[in-house]
Amino acid sequence: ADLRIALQSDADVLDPDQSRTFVGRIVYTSMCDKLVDITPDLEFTPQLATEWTFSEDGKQLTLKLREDVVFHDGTPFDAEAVAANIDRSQNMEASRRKSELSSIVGTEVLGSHEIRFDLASADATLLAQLADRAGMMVSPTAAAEAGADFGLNPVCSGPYKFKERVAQDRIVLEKFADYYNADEFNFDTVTYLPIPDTTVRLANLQSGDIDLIERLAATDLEQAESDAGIQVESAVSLGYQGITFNVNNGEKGDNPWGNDKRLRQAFSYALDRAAINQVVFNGAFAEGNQSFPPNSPWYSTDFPVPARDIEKAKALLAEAGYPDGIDLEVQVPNTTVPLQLMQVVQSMVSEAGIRVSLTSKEFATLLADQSAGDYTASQIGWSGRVDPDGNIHQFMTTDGGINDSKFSNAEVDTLLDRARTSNDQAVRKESYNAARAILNDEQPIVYVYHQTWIWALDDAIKGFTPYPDGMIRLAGVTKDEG
Amino acid sequence: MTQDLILQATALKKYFETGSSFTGKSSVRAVDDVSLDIARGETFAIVGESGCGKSTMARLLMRLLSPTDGQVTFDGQDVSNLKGKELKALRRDMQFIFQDPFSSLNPRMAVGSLVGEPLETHFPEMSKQQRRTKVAELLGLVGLRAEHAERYPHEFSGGQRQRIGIARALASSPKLIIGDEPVSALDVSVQAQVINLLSDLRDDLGLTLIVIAHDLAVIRHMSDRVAVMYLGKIVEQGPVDTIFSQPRHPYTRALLSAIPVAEHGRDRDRITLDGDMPSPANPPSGCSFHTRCPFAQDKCKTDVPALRDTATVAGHTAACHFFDDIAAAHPDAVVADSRPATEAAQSRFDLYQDAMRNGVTPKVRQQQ
Amino acid sequence: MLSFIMRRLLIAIPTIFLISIFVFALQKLLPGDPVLAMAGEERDPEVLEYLREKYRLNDPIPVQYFTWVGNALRGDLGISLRTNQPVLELIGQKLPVTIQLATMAMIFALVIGIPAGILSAVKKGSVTDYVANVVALSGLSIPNFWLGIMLILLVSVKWQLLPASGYVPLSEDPIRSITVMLMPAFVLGTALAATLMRHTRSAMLGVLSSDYVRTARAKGLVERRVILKHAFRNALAPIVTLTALLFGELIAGAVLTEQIFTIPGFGKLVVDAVFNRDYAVVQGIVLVTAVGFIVMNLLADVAYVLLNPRLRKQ
Amino acid sequence: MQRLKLVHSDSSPNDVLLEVSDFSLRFKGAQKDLISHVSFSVKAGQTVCIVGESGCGKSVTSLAMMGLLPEGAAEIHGGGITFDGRHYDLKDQKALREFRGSRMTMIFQEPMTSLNPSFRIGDQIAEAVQCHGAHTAEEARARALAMLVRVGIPAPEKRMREYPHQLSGGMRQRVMIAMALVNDPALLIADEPTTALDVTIQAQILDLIRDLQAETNMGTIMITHDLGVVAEIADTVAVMYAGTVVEAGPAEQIFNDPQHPYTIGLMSSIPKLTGPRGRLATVPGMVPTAENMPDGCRFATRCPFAQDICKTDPKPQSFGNGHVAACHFAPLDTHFEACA
Amino acid sequence: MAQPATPLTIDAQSAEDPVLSHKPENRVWKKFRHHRSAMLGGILVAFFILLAVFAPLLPIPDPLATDWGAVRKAPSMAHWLGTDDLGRDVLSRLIWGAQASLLAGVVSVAIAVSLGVPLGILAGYFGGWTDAVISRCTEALLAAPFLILAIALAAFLGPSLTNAMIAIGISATPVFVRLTRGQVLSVAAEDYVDSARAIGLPTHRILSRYIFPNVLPPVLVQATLTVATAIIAEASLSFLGLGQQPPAPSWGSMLNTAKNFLTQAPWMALWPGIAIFLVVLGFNLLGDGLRDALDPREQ
Ligand SMILES: Nc1ncnc2c1ncn2[C@@H]1O[C@H](COP(=O)(O)OP(=O)(O)OP(=O)(O)O)[C@@H](O)[C@H]1O
Ligand SMILES: Nc1ncnc2c1ncn2[C@@H]1O[C@H](COP(=O)(O)OP(=O)(O)OP(=O)(O)O)[C@@H](O)[C@H]1O
Ligand SMILES: [Mg+2]
Ligand SMILES: [Mg+2]
Ligand code: NI
Repeated sequence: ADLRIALQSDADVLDPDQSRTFVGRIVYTSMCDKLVDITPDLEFTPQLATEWTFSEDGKQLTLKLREDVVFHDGTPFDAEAVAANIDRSQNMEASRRKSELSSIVGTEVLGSHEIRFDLASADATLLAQLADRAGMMVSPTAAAEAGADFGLNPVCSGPYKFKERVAQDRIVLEKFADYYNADEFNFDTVTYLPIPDTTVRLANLQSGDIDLIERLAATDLEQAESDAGIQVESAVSLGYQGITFNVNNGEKGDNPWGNDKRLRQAFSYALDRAAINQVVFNGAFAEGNQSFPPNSPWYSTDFPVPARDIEKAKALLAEAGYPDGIDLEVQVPNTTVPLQLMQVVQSMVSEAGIRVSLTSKEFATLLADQSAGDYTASQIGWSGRVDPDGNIHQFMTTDGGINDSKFSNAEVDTLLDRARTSNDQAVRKESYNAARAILNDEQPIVYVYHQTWIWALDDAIKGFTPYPDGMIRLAGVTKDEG
Repeated sequence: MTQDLILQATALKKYFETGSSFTGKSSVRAVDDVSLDIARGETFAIVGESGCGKSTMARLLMRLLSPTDGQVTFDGQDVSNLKGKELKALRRDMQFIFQDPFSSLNPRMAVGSLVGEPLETHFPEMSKQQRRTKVAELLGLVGLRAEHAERYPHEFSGGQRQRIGIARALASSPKLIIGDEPVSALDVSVQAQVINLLSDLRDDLGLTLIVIAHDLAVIRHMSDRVAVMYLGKIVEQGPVDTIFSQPRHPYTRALLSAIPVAEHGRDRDRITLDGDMPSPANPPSGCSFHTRCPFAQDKCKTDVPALRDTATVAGHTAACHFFDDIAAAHPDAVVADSRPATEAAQSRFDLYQDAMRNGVTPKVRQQQ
Repeated sequence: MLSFIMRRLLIAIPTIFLISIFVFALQKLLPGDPVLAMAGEERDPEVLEYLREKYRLNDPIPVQYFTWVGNALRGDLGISLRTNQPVLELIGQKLPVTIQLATMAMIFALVIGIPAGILSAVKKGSVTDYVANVVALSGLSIPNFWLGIMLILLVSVKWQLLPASGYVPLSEDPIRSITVMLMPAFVLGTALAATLMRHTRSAMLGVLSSDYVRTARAKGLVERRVILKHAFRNALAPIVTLTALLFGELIAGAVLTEQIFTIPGFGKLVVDAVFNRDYAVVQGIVLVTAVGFIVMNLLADVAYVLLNPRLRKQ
Repeated sequence: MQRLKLVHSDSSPNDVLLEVSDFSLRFKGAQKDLISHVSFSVKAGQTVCIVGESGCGKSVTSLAMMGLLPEGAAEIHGGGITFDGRHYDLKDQKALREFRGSRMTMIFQEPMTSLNPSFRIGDQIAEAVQCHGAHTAEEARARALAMLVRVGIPAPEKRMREYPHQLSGGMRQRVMIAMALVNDPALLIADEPTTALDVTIQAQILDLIRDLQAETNMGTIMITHDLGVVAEIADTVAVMYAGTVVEAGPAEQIFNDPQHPYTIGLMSSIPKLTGPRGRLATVPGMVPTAENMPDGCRFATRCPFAQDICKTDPKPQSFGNGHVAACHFAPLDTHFEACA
Repeated sequence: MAQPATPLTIDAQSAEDPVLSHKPENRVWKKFRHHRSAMLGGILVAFFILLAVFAPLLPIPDPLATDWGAVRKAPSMAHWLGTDDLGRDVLSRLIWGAQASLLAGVVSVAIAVSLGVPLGILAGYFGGWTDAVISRCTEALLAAPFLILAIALAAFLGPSLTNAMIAIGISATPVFVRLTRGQVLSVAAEDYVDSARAIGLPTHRILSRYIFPNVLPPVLVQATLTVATAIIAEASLSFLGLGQQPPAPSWGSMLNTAKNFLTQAPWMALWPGIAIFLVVLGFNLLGDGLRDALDPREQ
């Protein structure tokens, strides 16, 4: 049987080392196994590695590998293959995984199915990276042969192997008979189709052309739930959406909003996050004020989602010298949800005297302007990572790669670095909480909400489990025929 | 000729390419080596078989077509490379009356603007009101009414459209008008009015006229000299009376003999031309008329006759190898004298003329 | 005629050059960094630099252009920055789809638009005329997405008559391929039909009052023949112009419709390519659409000459 | 109002081909009738010539007979036609289509615009044959070709493949003639068919029409300004002025015994082929437009004999053999005398 | 030949006609005024123009006022045409949006016509190199994706409604060029153009008085149709940062937003759709009227 899955957009290149899109990861989930996987509760669980142990100082990670695994091209999976993969991720020119694995300084094959990674320093994020694209194992023979063109015909070791791809039309995977756990996978083929329009995605599901769709629009929830032939599953995502202020990024960072944190605080107070969630997302998403969603173990309960406080916002504005209000230009990606969101925000903050003007830009322009510092405030978000570090370190540390607000605070830098290098959960948690205290005061990013992944499935599909990472895992998923 | 020449054409040729790339190219020799000298103030007529190239000739003279070969000079100037101001002056001084009155009038312009347009172009100093008056006057000249100025070409009859064309040509006060069948669609009374008008203009202002016409009576009335064309060439040329009384070329004879006369029950000695009419795409060798000429001889099939002087009067030329022999053999006039009208008719014509001149004298008291 | 066509095809070469320069320059002027768009959320500086090198984005713009031209002349249109697929292959995949969609839409448009236009011209001022005009104009004002989604909801979801999506190549399963394309072609066709209808009507009105139509009637021809043969043929010029242009536009892609019916045509490809600053893909598609427009315009020009014998002397 | 009827006294109603009775017409928006109460009839084998002032309504009348006036432009009242013994309402397009193009054909005045610019002339003529059934495409072309030969088009086979713009004015006119004659019509309406033709071809065309009349007993309505042509072929003549028939009768009587002042004026304007070439006589003044049409005799505004009584409709007076004239004073010589 | 010509003066019978003293009534205008559908179209267009102009004076809610409690509510007494996804009054947004949409529609068409028609006339009339250059440039413009053009313009001219209109206008120009050119080719072959040359009309007069009026009908049709396309295109441009920026309303962007709520809130798409339809209908009827009025053969 064929399982047809509608994705919101088309995946990019299908090479785990080169790819960068979210939908690409959805495809890999069925095609490329990783060293470790996660549970719906974000615990690590074995996939290609059956066991892993960190050395005392956290500078060595030893993995034991499954022995019954072959790649789709028949190449056996072993420690050498892992070593080759790490090498590829780190050294292939086109690799986008370099920074993710930067802590690994060497690999040591300990046995045919045992390998050790030597780290420069303790790296708490490493397992999370290995649970994602950096941990996906591709066939070393195929990779060597294809080089940078590997993505045209990817060869991994997952339950499904690549069959064909028509750009913007479909990606077809077919069942890999030699998969070690083949019995768990019940479809002969899996077809991923990009259907960008949410209404159309749902309509396709309703008409029976599609079995499963991802990212059902929150506003379509009611309709989907009322359809007897459709079931809905959801999970709060790991990411966030918010408004990034230009604090110190180039000339434009030198503006009242970048210079005076009170304005940014006022902005945050002026928001009614619950109302936003209600209006734009039918209440289906999660309100937020931190880089982690409130249901995350890393969420700092010291700073709960604030209630709206117009008076306080006004007071802060007045204190900052703007008793009559102040203008703010915000750039927004030109898609429906951000525009909707920002219009609501615009209307809300105007009550506090903040006059927002919106400039919608197509994403490439927005991104370029943002990284060049050519903006005052920008509505942007982050898709989220399993490890908390991924949601905060690169944004808030002085040298963070994606720190577009160019926020810089030595204490925050220290705290976040510490959290990154410690394998002690308690230490990490404490560091994040301490950083939050500062960031909550500074507000370089005003967090607004956390998306909820919503899947809608044909009633005949059974056994689907929602994951907070938004992936579609097909183990145990079946479809009633007839 | 030592006359004051206004227009001169030398060895004009116009070949049209016809046929598509599939059927192979061929060319129509619409005008084939024609030379003309038109004196200032004269009226020159061109007659000839339909399709012999008269309109093409006229368009060449007007520079509406560019000749394949040969040149046209107007007032001593070669018209082919005139530009800008000089071209505009040429367009003012030389006007054209189109053969097809309807297709040559812009369907989207009211007659007032159509006729006013040359005024606007050539006399920009005229005020709007002056122009309107002038347009009304011009329309009146050709027997149309001032209120016709607001109507559009499709609302007119064929003859009326033709008159619009005439008014339009007169508007810029040209020195030379080329009329391609300018009065063919007019009834005889209006035709008479236009002919009178043109001859007045000629007498008063020295207007030069080139007319193409099929109605030979009209030609006789209007023109000083006539050229007879056949298959792209001039075959005979001369003063109008001479041509009518002493035609030399056999084609001219045939033409004159075919004129219908407006007299009831009159028989005519029509010279009928037999044989297939040749096509200008494929003109016969030698004398192009030989295929239909009742007097043709072997020589005619091979040698092209040149225009040469006849013995009648100066300036009468014909292109036939044997015109002297033919004239000698057929001395009688081709155009028959008019018969007098019947008595009843004539008395009424006289009465009408008289009434026009002197008003009427009722014979008896009118009864109610 | 043949030489005319040959000459035009020769001019097409510099034209395509011109267009490629134009589009190339335009793309380079666009704000937004292609590398940034491609690097993914992480924006690893090393990756950025690598990509810049790889796609020669650090070269001066003229050098970039000539590199591209050089490769293009050798039949290499580059690879998609986004999917690493060769552009030529992408085009090869999309072109048949696009042409099929365009053709079907055009057929719909012609079949609906022209008869409606003729009818409303012939019956000018009648109820038929009004109804035809109102329908045509609503066809034009109804956004494609609305019509498309409504059709899907009705025809596919409610009545389950036609599949909502799922393009199948013509070569694989012609019947299914055409069935799947019916709705999108119809949606695209309606707007075009409206345009054609209005133009047909106007042109026919101009011709119907002409003398030669009167002559045709005088011959005793049945009215249908008078209208279809004598009048229509002379009214064709603007219709031909538009058909050619509209077909060209269809080849350039119909984003919304393709998106709604998930048809893998040029429209979606080019939009994604532009948004991702996938230069090679944009250039490649522009090249194809340019050829499309040139050919269509050439056909239109040939048609003018065929339709109007008076133009043949040139 | 005047009802001028033009029928030969010896005519039996049976061989009357076309009868127009009391036909009036006005253009939309006009106050007065442009064509007023026109009646005439044509017999099989007979030629009726209509002459008259340019713009007096000859073409409009003949177009109306064929039902070819632009739709909605004019309103027709009164009358109708009887053709082939059947009465037709001129507003009934469908009925008129029965005989149009086959039994009754027309040569239009404007040969350039009346030919379809985008079809070869051979096809245009052949189509006229073919659309009336009974002929294959081959036969139709053969007939078309034969007709082109008969109208004297040189190299007819080649010309068949040409487009109207490639022909000279006279050739286009002959194409129109061929198109009208190719179906052996019972009635031919020819609107100035020979204006663009030289006299030799004109003679040939007139012969052709005469031949066809002899062969098929075709009736002909000929509109022309060339009174020479009228003299040559007309059986009867109708003189029109400003939308009315002012005089009608056998050709001989019209030429030799003209009664209406307009006819007389017209005849005196004819340029002569021989004799002195003086200034031409004219009918001075202009035709009134439909809006300013006088009551009574429409010629009164230009008539040198006009009197008060002319403000009333003149009764048609008969002069034998169907010769009638609508003038209060006909015959003129009984009412007026020349000045001494 | 250099001597000045004097106007011909021959007294004619009719110079003193009364017709001369009264100014001829403009027939086109008269016909236009009496044209049923033109008047209907005029009323429609005028209605929307008045709406656009007087929007600030009308007793309607603030088009920007959001109401979190009344999100996507169906038409009711409180909100005649319902509310949108942010609880704004659709009627009010429709009225306030008229201005941007009408401007986008009319001005961009005006730009396209005033660029395209002259170019088309030049290309068609002069042929040769002029034609080659203009036609090739047209092809270049046609082949360049609208999106790129628009983004580039947005970046260089800056975001404003005017620039959106320029972008739409430019991208709509090629159609007018092609359409005009095609028409000119056949018109220029007409006899009356020769007659104009014979009269000595300067080329620009021939172009403006002989060619232009005779190529107008298809241009009129296309222009009135393009109004619809332009109104809708404005929305896609506002998404690119050109044109009307949210939350300011325009019909196109209202439609665009409505796209996501077609099933839950169909009225959000319905009203702007109807408004666009009516405006386009209005313009088309006007165009028909103008066409008929300009065609002397039309009764
Ligand atoms: N569409 C129209 N609208 C108004 N008046 C018209 C229209 N068509 C023709 N006329 C007028 O009707 C009158 C009769 O025209 P018609 O063509 O019948 O004249 P005609 O007798 O054939 O003249 P001619 O010998 O010049 O061809 C003319 O005065 C003309 O101006
Ligand atoms: N555009 C053209 N293309 C091809 N042949 C043409 C063209 N124009 C005229 N001809 C041909 O040139 C010849 C002369 O045509 P022209 O119009 O000059 O004749 P004409 O003497 O004016 O005849 P008429 O008295 O019938 O008007 C004809 O054989 C005609 O077919
Ligand atoms: Mg001619
Ligand atoms: Mg007439
Ligand atoms: Ni009466």
